Amino acid sequence: MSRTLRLVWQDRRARVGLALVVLFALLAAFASVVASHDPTAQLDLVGKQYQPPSLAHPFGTDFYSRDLLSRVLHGARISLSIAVLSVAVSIVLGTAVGLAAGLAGGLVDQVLMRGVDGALAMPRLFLVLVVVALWEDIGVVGLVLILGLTSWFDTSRIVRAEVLSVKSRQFIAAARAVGLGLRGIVGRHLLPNIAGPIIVMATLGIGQMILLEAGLSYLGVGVRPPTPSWGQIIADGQQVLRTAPWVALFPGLAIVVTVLAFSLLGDGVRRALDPRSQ
Amino acid sequence: MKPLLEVRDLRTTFAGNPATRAVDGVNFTLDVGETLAIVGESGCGKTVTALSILGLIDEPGRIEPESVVEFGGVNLLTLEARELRRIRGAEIAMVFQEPATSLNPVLTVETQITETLRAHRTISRTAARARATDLLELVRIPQAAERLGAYPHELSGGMQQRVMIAIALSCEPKVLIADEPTTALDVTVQAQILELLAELQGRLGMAMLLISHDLGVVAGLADRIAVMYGGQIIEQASAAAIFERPMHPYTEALLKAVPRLDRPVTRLSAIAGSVPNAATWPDGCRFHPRCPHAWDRCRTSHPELTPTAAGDVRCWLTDEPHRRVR
Amino acid sequence: MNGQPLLAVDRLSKTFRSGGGLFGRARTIRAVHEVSFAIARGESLGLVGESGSGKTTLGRLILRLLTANSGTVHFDGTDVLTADRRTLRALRRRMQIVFQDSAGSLNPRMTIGSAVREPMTVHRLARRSELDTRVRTLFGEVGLDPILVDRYPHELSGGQRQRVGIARALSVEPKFVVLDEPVSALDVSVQAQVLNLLADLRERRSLTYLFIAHDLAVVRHLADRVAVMYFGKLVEIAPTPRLFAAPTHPYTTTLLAAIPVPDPRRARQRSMAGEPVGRSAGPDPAPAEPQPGSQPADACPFYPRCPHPAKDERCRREVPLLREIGVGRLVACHYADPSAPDRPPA
Amino acid sequence: MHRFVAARLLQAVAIVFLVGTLTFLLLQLAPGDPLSSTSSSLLVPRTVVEQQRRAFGLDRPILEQYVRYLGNLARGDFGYSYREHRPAWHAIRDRLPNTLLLAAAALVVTFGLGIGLGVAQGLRAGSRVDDVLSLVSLTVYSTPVFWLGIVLLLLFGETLRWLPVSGATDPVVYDQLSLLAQAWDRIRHLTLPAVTLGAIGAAATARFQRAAMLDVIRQDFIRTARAKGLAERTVVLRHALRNALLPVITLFGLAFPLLLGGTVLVETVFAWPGMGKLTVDAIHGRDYFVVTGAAVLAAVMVVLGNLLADILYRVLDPRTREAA
Amino acid sequence: MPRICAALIAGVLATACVAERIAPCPDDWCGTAVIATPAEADVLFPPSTQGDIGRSIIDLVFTRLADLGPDLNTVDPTSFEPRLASSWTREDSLTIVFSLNPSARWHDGAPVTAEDVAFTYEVYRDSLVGSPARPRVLQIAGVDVRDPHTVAFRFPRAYLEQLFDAVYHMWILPKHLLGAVPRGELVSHPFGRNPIGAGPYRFVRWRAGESVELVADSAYFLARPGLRRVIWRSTGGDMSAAITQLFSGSVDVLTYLPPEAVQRTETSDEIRAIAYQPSTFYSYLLFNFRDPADPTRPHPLFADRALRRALAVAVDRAAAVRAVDGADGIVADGPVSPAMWIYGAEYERLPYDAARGRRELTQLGWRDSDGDGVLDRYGRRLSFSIIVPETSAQRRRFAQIIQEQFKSLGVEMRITELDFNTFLQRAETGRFDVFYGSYGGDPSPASISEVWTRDAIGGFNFGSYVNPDVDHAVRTALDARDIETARGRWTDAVSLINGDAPAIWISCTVPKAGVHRRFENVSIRGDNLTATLPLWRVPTARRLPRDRYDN
Repeated sequence: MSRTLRLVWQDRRARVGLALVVLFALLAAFASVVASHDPTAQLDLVGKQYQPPSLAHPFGTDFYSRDLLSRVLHGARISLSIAVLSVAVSIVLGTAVGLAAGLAGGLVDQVLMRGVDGALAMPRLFLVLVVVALWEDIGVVGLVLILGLTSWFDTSRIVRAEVLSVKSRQFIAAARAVGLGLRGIVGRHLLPNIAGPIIVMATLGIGQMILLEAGLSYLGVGVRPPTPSWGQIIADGQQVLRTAPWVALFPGLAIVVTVLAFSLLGDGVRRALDPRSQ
Repeated sequence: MKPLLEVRDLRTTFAGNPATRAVDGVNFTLDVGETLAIVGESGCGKTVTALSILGLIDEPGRIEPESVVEFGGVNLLTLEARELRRIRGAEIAMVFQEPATSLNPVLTVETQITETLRAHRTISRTAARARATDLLELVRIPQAAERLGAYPHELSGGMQQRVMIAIALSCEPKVLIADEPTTALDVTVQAQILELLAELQGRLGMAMLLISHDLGVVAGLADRIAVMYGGQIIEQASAAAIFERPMHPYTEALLKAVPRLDRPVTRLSAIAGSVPNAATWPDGCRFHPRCPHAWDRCRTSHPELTPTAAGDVRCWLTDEPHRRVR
Repeated sequence: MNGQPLLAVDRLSKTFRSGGGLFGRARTIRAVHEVSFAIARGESLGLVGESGSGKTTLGRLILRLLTANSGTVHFDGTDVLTADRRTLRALRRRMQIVFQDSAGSLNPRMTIGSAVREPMTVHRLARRSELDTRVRTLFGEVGLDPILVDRYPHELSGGQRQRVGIARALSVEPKFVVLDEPVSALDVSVQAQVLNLLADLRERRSLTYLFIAHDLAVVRHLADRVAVMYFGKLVEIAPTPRLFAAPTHPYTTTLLAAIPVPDPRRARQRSMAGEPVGRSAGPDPAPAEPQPGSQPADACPFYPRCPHPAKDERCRREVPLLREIGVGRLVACHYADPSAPDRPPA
Repeated sequence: MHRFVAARLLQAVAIVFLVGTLTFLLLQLAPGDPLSSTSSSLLVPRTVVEQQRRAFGLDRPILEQYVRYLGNLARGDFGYSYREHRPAWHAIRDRLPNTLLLAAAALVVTFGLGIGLGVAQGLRAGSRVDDVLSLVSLTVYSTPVFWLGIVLLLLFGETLRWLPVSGATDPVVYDQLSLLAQAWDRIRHLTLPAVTLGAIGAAATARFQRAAMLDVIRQDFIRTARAKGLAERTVVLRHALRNALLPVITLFGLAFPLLLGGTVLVETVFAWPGMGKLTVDAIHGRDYFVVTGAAVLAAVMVVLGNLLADILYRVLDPRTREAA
Repeated sequence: MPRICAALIAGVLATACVAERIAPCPDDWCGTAVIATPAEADVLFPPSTQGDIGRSIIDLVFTRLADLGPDLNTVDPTSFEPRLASSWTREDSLTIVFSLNPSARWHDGAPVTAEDVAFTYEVYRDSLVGSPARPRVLQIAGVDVRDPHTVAFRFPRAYLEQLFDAVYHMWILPKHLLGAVPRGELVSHPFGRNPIGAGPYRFVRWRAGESVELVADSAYFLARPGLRRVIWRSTGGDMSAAITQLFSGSVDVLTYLPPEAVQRTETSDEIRAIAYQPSTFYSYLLFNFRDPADPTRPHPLFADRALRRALAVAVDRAAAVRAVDGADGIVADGPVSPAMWIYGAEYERLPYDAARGRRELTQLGWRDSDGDGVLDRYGRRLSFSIIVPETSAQRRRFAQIIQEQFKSLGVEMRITELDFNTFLQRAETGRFDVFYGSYGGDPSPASISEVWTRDAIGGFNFGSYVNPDVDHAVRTALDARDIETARGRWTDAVSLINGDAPAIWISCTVPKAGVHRRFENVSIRGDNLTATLPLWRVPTARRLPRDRYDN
């Protein structure tokens, strides 16, 4: 693993991605310290509506005269947590199902994978939309669960493929030959060898999840206000794109840069794990 | 008479950290109708040598500018891409190690044979097809006409290699480079392919550069043998001389290490240590860490390929034969 | 040595299914078909065959790394194929395997030290404090520098990796080791080292080997008896010197004749003499997968390639069974000559 | 091949059935029903609603409703649209061609642009051009699709006024135009949504194609082709591209769900009268049968897309054809 | 390749030329209005049509017996304008007789008769049709056909708004086309997507999800409409996209302009903002009197009248309205909209006095004893949630502003934005603390009885507010026979309601539509965008190409 990390670090683009990811994570973690204002405070409803970017408000203010920089910073916290947590849910589920299908094989495999095919035949946004739009007031935890529960299908497929490929390698046969049990084989031999692709999927998945959450917010069914998520700030700014473009611009840029950072990092990890794809 | 093909001071390096000198100053000649075998273990540079002749080295590899591959009085390495392409496949053809991967999986046998013909000859589609059939028959593929429509995966390994040979022979090249042509095949098939190569070479009068790790494979085919080690030729002589009186300790040890049916079962004499890595050739003689005869001079100073009566050898023992340990 | 063989294999068969899903049609491939043989204690049996002959599958079946379709395997009197988990675990202490692909048979994410240590931990063969010493001892025994314990497989050469594989197999102190093409991926100079090592170990530890290889010349150095496999079946078994001196099955003959000799004079001589180098006009050996329907099920599998002068209609209609034609010699050919003289090796 | 297609079709039917059931159940389990509020105001008295609920059988147990729905579906009856007061199939039928048109155009952009860029990059891997294109495609890939749509809309629709930004046709003039002019009007309306929707896919495809190209270019048979003395063009087009397209065909199958998900957002941004927007509206309006119908159709499209990809793969890759 | 390019360019030029070839409009009768709407009409069958968009279309395709005047007065008979009925007389206190205009024709050429009116009444009152207007239509005892052009409406009791109820709720339907259709199938009959009416505009086509097109009926029996064509164009729910289209000139009318866009019209040469006059809407924060967890028990907070009043006076509604609705914003002062004829009467109102609210809260025992910024009493925090429909940008904005205002008071109001259906369902089942409602469309004060009385529980009285005095006042107001008595009773009722503070009334700001400046004679009536649209016209000099298209 340390070799992989070193290779990731040697990759210029991955390094940029990693640096940005760390930066955003830090900003999110210390949002309340970095941000000059309470993200929900309406500073002056009459006098400070839609202030363009200035020294006092580098990202400007919104309809409610709230400081957008503070909102974007706190939004990072919400958006990143939702993305990271829901990806965690989906990775755990996808890995579990993929392992089960790949290891069990036969009927179990067939049934699980046809089920996954079915779920994949449904556009993910559509699936999430049905659930999120219809259930009232699901809250952030609910959103995380729903996003996670509807996005593990790809993961399970890839994990299954990886399991099948690793399973057929000789060191697994060697481990069986020395009398290692199933748990030992999975824990010591299988998982460490499929960890790479899973990490890549997780990294890239976080970016995609941020995009998905933004899309949901755009359709009006993501995180509910006044909690500031990036998608939700954009949806707010959507109304005034022409007159106050900065409201939607900065969270939009934040999304692009963050997702880009995760993609760069994910690609870097992928390259590090598979030197052929240089 | 000038040799048909002459390789002088060939050096091919691969960029990287650290950079590797896969081929490091190789010289040899190939005469009309002659078979020269290059023998060596993995990583000795024999395949890179073969590829360098036709400039088939991909990034990050690079053939050093002072290298010369002279064919028909022209240095191939300085030719323009278009001119070089006229040589490739037509004057000098190649057969590779893995027929399964060296044939394009999505094209039929016919396409893969005729495209070579059509690239070098002005020939109609039907004539090319007829010629392709002839070629398949030449390499002894049964029901040749029917096999034209087959895809590589529908053929066995031996058949695939025959198709490769047919492709290589399609323009009646003057030189055939066969890079480990039988390594991926079973022994019985290997025997057939070797016999086929020998027969075709005789019939078509072409020169052959045969590359192999297996001394047994080249024994029956080669007129001369060059043994490579560490990116260099360390011994070069007629086939008979190499097998009967190997001069270089490596050649000698290699011959002893091969299990043979024609000798009584004895303990094999192994060469200590392992094959060196192109990124870190040892100083001095590249064989010295594994050589039973090595002394100080071998560790510090690099021997040159020196002509002797029986052949060329790259070893300090030619200077100080008394150092040979008995 | 008591009279009972250490390993007895009886009518072992394995069929692979490929393709087909919930709705698709599966194809079956007979990899191993009714194979029977036995290995005595301390004996080394060579198993030779070309790619696709089923020799590797056979090795895995014996260790129950694959599940057999039918037949039995008895190891030291214990039925391997029906053993429960505990018994199987105990068996795996006594039967081990060394693989061909030394790179693939080592977990790339594990140091070679832990790879050798793992079997001992699994079988609780040593106390934690003793483990390191034992790993070092094993390293020494197989000729590895103990400095290498913390290296990863990709940092080693092929020969070193194969030594790790051997050390791992030996770590549980087995009686019987399946050597599945242990040297075919190695360079000639290194191949000799490993072959010598295997011979030394066999002597030192009184091991029993099943030595699987495609190269007859290599087998000759390590096997007391040789079994030849073709198309999932055994076609000939004979003591090593006799097999090489006087092969009886036409396939064995072909195989022997095809081995290149590193001697220019002899090589030329042989092909001039018109020995059966395999008819170059003849078809290649059958591909790894039998083509369904390409061959009648009741024919001799070698029939299409057989150079035997006596081959006739019978070979096409009747599968020859393995029959004894001399002391310790069995052959599956209708026309093998039982009276062939047992010449001493040349 | 026939057997293969038949087996896959059977599988497809099972998948579609699964999707239909899942959607039906999700909708049934969600709070509210189509009649609890078919309006945007509070004008319908509850007694009236209760009566209609009975009339539509919405007061029956879920299982009964489900069985009835399946029965209807088997007869090609998609149920009733409570919002449009007509058969749900009619509501879908009116939008389906628009979505198919948009999806097809987006597919052209996705694969045309994506493959072109990917091949170009793959051949110049590591060059400056490759680096820049990689970064651009990665950035596009990281952009929310609706955001990209808005940016394009503001730029080409409002600032430059080159292209219309809403709808599939110009309702003012469309019916007065000649056939050719109608086609032109449609193309103009199609451009922005298709480019928006296709750009993301093109970015993904380019990345994939680049990797596939790099993979193929390293293969032994490319070296063989060069050793034969073939022109570089032949090597790239006949030998490299034909093989490098194979993995991308798999992407073709995977592109459908992504594309249909994207249509939901893109159709909203550009008011494209297609299934995506219909679905969003139907979800909000609890128009159950339209949602379920749309899900079933989406699934049909996805499985057909996959099937098409598989067949294409089999046609282009002789190795996957069944041994004769 | 170049050849293909050339062909392509030629094709493009050719088509461009075709696209610009415009047929002259006959009789110099020109004008096309393209109306941008966020959503689509549901169905164009008047008894079932519910959304504003559908209603704006059917109001042009169909027509009523008579219509309200521009002030939307529902009680003054002189302010009503004739439509299908050319005149009407009050036979007695329970009967009104209408004479139909003999030249009125359906768009298929058939004459409009008294039979159609009677048929329409039967359809509207039929429970199988389930028209939202049914409760109002049930106020009518019966409709009698006197002769082909005379029809009499009978009422069970005498009251002021008989004429209003007789004409306003029903658009007359063609019996000769629909008479044979079973009632239960009327709603889903294809007529609903291909309507034939007797209004000023004929239905041309409906492109699903995209547009609805109407063309002026040149044979319309009243004054010829000013515009040749009206097209509704669905722009999707994305307001900024719609605004973009309005200002870029691809549409002429946008049904609602947010204040930011209103501001922009001031500098625009092409677009102006036109107000819906008078406004028929008001919005309010409704308190639940029942515990959402157990509806048999009173609400732990809002059952307390003093607390409700304290909260009501503490909200700076003026500031909120200014922020959300702009400088033209109007603060609602009770359960009345400006369109109601009782609006602005002398009813009591609660003033804004944050200090007083704060003081009263303290007097009630609410203090921040744990220092968390939220007041508490007996261990219960003054904290509650409000449900808001996510579809309403305006209500979402108000909610967030009021949330901040409450916060500074030590009151925690959590906002729960809900999908509209869920929102409504929560309201109907009483599962909320505070409900952000909006009421409107009906210009009659009779609507008060539908929300604020005991009888309205189970209807729109979601908060279960009951005051017998209010019920009594409303009843007497509905039964009043003269305007002054009615005004007095309604004023009493509103004062009582305001005093109880069952809700905090927020805004009844006049909404504005964006309209292209080339249209003349433009006005928009508060209850319907298109009520006055037949009067709009485009002066010759300002015609755009699209105005000249013939149909």
